[in-house]
Amino acid sequence: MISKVLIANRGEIALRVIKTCKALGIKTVAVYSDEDRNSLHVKNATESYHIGEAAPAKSYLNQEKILDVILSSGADAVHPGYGFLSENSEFAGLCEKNKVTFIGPSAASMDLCGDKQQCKAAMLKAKVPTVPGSPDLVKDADEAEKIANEIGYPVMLKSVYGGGGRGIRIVNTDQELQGAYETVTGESIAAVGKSAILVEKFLAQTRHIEYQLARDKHGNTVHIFERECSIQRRNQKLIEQTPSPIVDQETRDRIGKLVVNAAEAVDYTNLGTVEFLRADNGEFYFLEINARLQVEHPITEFVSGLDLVKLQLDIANGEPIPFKQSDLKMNGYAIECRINAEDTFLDFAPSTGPIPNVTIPSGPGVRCDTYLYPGCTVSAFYDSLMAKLVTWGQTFEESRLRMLNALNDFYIQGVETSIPLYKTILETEEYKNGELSTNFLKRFDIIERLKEDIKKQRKDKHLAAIAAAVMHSTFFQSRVQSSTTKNPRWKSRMDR
Amino acid sequence: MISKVLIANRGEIALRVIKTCKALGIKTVAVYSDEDRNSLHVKNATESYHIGEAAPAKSYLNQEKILDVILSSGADAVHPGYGFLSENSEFAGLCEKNKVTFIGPSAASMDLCGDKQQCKAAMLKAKVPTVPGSPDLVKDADEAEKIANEIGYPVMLKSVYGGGGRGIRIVNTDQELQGAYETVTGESIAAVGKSAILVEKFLAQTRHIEYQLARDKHGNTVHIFERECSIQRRNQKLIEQTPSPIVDQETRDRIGKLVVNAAEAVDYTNLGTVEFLRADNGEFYFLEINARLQVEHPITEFVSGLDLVKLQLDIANGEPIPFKQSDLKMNGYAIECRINAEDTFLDFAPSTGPIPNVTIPSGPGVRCDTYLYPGCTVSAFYDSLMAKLVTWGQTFEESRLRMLNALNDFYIQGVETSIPLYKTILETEEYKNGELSTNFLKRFDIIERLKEDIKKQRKDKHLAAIAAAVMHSTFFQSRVQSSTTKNPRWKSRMDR
Amino acid sequence: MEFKLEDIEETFNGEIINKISNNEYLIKIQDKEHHLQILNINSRGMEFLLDNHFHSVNYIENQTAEMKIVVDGVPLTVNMHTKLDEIVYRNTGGADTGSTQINLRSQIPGKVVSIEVKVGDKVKNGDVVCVLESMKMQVSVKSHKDGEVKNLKIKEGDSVNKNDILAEIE
Amino acid sequence: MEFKLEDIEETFNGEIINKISNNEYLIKIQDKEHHLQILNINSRGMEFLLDNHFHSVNYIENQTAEMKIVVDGVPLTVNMHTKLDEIVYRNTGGADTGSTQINLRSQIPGKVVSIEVKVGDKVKNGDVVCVLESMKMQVSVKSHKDGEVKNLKIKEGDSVNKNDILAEIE
Repeated sequence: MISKVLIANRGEIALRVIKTCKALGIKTVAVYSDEDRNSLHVKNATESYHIGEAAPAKSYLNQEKILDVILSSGADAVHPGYGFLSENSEFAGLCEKNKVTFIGPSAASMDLCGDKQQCKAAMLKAKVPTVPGSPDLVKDADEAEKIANEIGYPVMLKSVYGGGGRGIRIVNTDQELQGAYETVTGESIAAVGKSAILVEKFLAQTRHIEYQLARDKHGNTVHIFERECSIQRRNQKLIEQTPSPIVDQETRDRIGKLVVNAAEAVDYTNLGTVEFLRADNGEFYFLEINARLQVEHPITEFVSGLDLVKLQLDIANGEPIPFKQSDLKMNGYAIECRINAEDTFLDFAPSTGPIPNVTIPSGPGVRCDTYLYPGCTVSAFYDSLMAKLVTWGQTFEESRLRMLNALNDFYIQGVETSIPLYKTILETEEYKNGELSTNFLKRFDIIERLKEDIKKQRKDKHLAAIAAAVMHSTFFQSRVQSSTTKNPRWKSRMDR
Repeated sequence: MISKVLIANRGEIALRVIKTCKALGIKTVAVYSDEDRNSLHVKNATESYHIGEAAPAKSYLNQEKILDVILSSGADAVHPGYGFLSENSEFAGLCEKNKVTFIGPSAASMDLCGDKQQCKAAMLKAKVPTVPGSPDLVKDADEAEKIANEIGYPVMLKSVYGGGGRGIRIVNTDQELQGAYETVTGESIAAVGKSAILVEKFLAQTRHIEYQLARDKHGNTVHIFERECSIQRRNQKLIEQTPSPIVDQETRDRIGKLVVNAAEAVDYTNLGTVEFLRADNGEFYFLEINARLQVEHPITEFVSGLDLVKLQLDIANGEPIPFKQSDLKMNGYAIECRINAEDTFLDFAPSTGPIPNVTIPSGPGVRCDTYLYPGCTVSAFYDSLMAKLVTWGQTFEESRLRMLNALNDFYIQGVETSIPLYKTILETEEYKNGELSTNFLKRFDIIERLKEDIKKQRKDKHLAAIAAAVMHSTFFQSRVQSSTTKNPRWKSRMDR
Repeated sequence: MEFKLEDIEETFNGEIINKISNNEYLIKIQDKEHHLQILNINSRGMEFLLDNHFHSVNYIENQTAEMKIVVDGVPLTVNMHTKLDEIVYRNTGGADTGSTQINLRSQIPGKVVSIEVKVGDKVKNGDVVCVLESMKMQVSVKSHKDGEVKNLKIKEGDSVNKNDILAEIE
Repeated sequence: MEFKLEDIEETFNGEIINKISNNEYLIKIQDKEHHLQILNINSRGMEFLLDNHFHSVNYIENQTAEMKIVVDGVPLTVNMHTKLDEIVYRNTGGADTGSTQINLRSQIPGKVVSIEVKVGDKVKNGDVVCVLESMKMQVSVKSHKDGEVKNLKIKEGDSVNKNDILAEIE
């Protein structure tokens, strides 16, 4: 039985894990960098250990140092959270070697999930559809053409050494293929001196839909419904919701069975997420398995009633999952907005610094997981996620309205946030109608619409602004007058 | 359709009502007294109007002033919250007369609920059991003895002019009755110059169990399960939970039917609560109908998934209740602790003043309805309820552990609170086992056990206290030394 | 006093017209009266009810002519002294009859946004010669006399200092 | 330095024995070493890790001998200078040999908690004569010489001032 968990993480997820452990009477060990000296996870854990400098490589990614703390604190388990070492199989192996329970899959299973080609092969074997394409590198343009004809145009030619849009071409016909093949080869050789090309079906407008997965050490596997995470920027999720507006019960069950197959194919244990791309034609294609607790797990907690961190601990303890697939019933609708410290208008550049004041929203159906408190600091060393605002409703509309309300109540002083962006998105007809896709922001001109919204807000506030200026300039004049002002009470009120 | 609601209340319930109205796009009008100038409900409402001095009679109970604001703001409905004017049928009538929707029952129904004798008569007619006793005043000791023999000893002799324990005697035998009758009569005459005596069955160890009731203007009636509110001090609820540990589904349905009968018997509309005493022998006796939204409504929201304020608005709009009794399924367990500003050891005397700092708990399954914010003030003019801490769990144990955890995370600087008391209660075996009764505190020596817990806490903190004293005295010495201290860095750190 | 807001063309007239009680004022903005109730005030900001609507204002930066504020979380810039046009006009000698001065000088530093006349144009006292941007406001520089534009010393985009000659008008 | 806590009989010895780094100290309490890491400090309070356990302390009231603090939300009183017994003993002339002084005087103001001797008892230098409560601490007043208790000037519950005579010992 796990009795003391070291949390190899920081921020909101460290606090999230501490909450469940505390409620279960399990001791917690926090680790912290120089930068996190005044962070809440340090205060809320049973014990806290300093592990190094601010840079992640010198602290939260420092496996040896964290192992030292595991051993000196007597922790018998490690929760990796997400990010940092959470999908590092070397670290999972290190824990295994030191007889410390790593709360997650085995190192071997994690390795398999992390190797895209191997994982894809395992999925094909388990009859989990992946994006159609060449099973391996193609040797020349002719082979590429042959495969393109098998899977149907449009296709993508991708150099495995490419990235950031370079070494990728979308091809619509046989005629275009030869030239595109040469271009991609050339770009790749120019960039890295070599080329190796894959052919893959091009999917124009996709949705990101993922399934929560749980598998115990006895081989019992369940899925805990889907989450739709299509609203993204630069491949990073912004808004997640469950259920997905385009997943009906038949689809949920059908894809859910694939999820169970996928988990078995890689001998997965504990909680994980199977990500799919859903094409416009309704097909689901396996993307990858995230071998950790996901940022967006609270929406699944809301509709399932489960405490997923507790489930992780139970599975890590070797207990069988205490329910069957058929016991799980989806209850209501949940939405999560990731409240990031970033400037939407500067291409989502991080915005960091001290937070003199913050008001955290609350109310029926509202949950906010955050590390913020008045007087804290948003550090430039770590990711921009400050808070996860999650709302639940009996209907989608109720969850949406509660989210809008909570976004309005959320006040964070000191940094730019993604809150205004989310208010704009949640008010669009497209969002209300569930017209989601991974290119949602671009497709519906969201940034432009946000600018309009802000302009409109400014206009709405003009009377209040003038009134404030009138009062302030009166005050300002009285300040520059002599000290024997006509209205001493007013002055003292202003100065206090 | 209601489009603008005046909230004739303050504190957490005003904020609670504003939240639902905002989410539904309904405008809100707040009213505030001098004392509440800086209260959150003033800031969060669409419009806010000053209505007078701090004393309730001069503000929140001032019907004319509130009506003025209703008319000048153009509000088309009034939400009375709880307390203040919420069960004042005169005010409800005033609203009706001015064609403003009063969100609650009709003045006539409220009148009937408020008149104990009439209401009891209506219940007896509707076959809702009330505490056995004389249907009316008894004329002499002989009649009292006759009734006592009918309903069986022990009985209570109660002067209707009594109160606070005076003018009440418990009688166990015919022999005791004559003398007790004279004593009660004497006490009453001595106190108020007259006497009028009722006989009622004495119930030794009772539970307070109440049902949430909803009835629309079309006569559809449902109950939304029970709440057990047995843990009280001086007849004021402290901790509420749902489901009750002693109510099984058969009982829930059976008493639920009585609740529907009770609602029909007084032609109730909107949300209300039917309170019962449950005797040790398992019998339920009708106590009264609370004709308003109850403080403890959030626990019902948690297990039903309903937004009860929304349901109030829908019913007030004349809409039929959008579900049937059979649609309602209880989901999980919820507990509420009323976080009061009071000193447990001074017989729960109010503790008021500024709150320089507050940390509000959050997390999965945690909801906190509160008017607190850092820098606010707990006023001596209004009731001591600062916050309602509510937790939900799939099991009772999960909700209890989450509550303990949240109580530990709740930090309120500046006043005494009931938080330590609740921690002690929630840890007792008696509470865990559901051995609840309205005399819980006395029956299980809770105050003494709280004292022991506090003593133990003090002991647990001794090392930290000594360490703090060591550091502080070092600092203190360096302060009284000359300004050219040996360790200027240390000094400046301490002084900043 | 006059005020101008970013994004909004209109100029707003605003003043306190009555102090009702300690925290209560009647103010006038563009001929309409508004009731202002102060809930909380200090040098960094103010919380108030304007016609019973709550607003929270923080003063971020404050110069005599320009004030950066955040109203209910929305950042805004308010410009005061929007009569600059007038001030500039007067200071150049405008509205005086019979100026014999040839040089039209700038009374403020700023950037030339547009030039409204060409060399050889006939202008009258008060005609706009050019527009300068200064303190985030556009200020029209008007001719100080009737005459003909003999020379233009500026082009669009130029920065000018106070007292620089903009044009010669004879 | 010595410390005493409300509710706890023991007296605690505490001192800083090493400054490891800017915010890190090694302290000794009752012969056991503890690691103290300061996270945050100012004149009103301190947040620190003691052997890696977080504590938050607020200083509420502070006199030289008594300190009211709140540790993790729990209010406590710490008394310093718990060597008062010793101080009192010394000041009465105790531990000196051959005192000829008859009067045993109180060196501190306080309340008489208990009297340990009766008139006629034989006492030795250092025997406890009575116990006073002062500054929330119990202080034993010890005989300053060998002798017989001739007279007792106090009874339980009395308040005594500094220099009041408690007993005559001859």
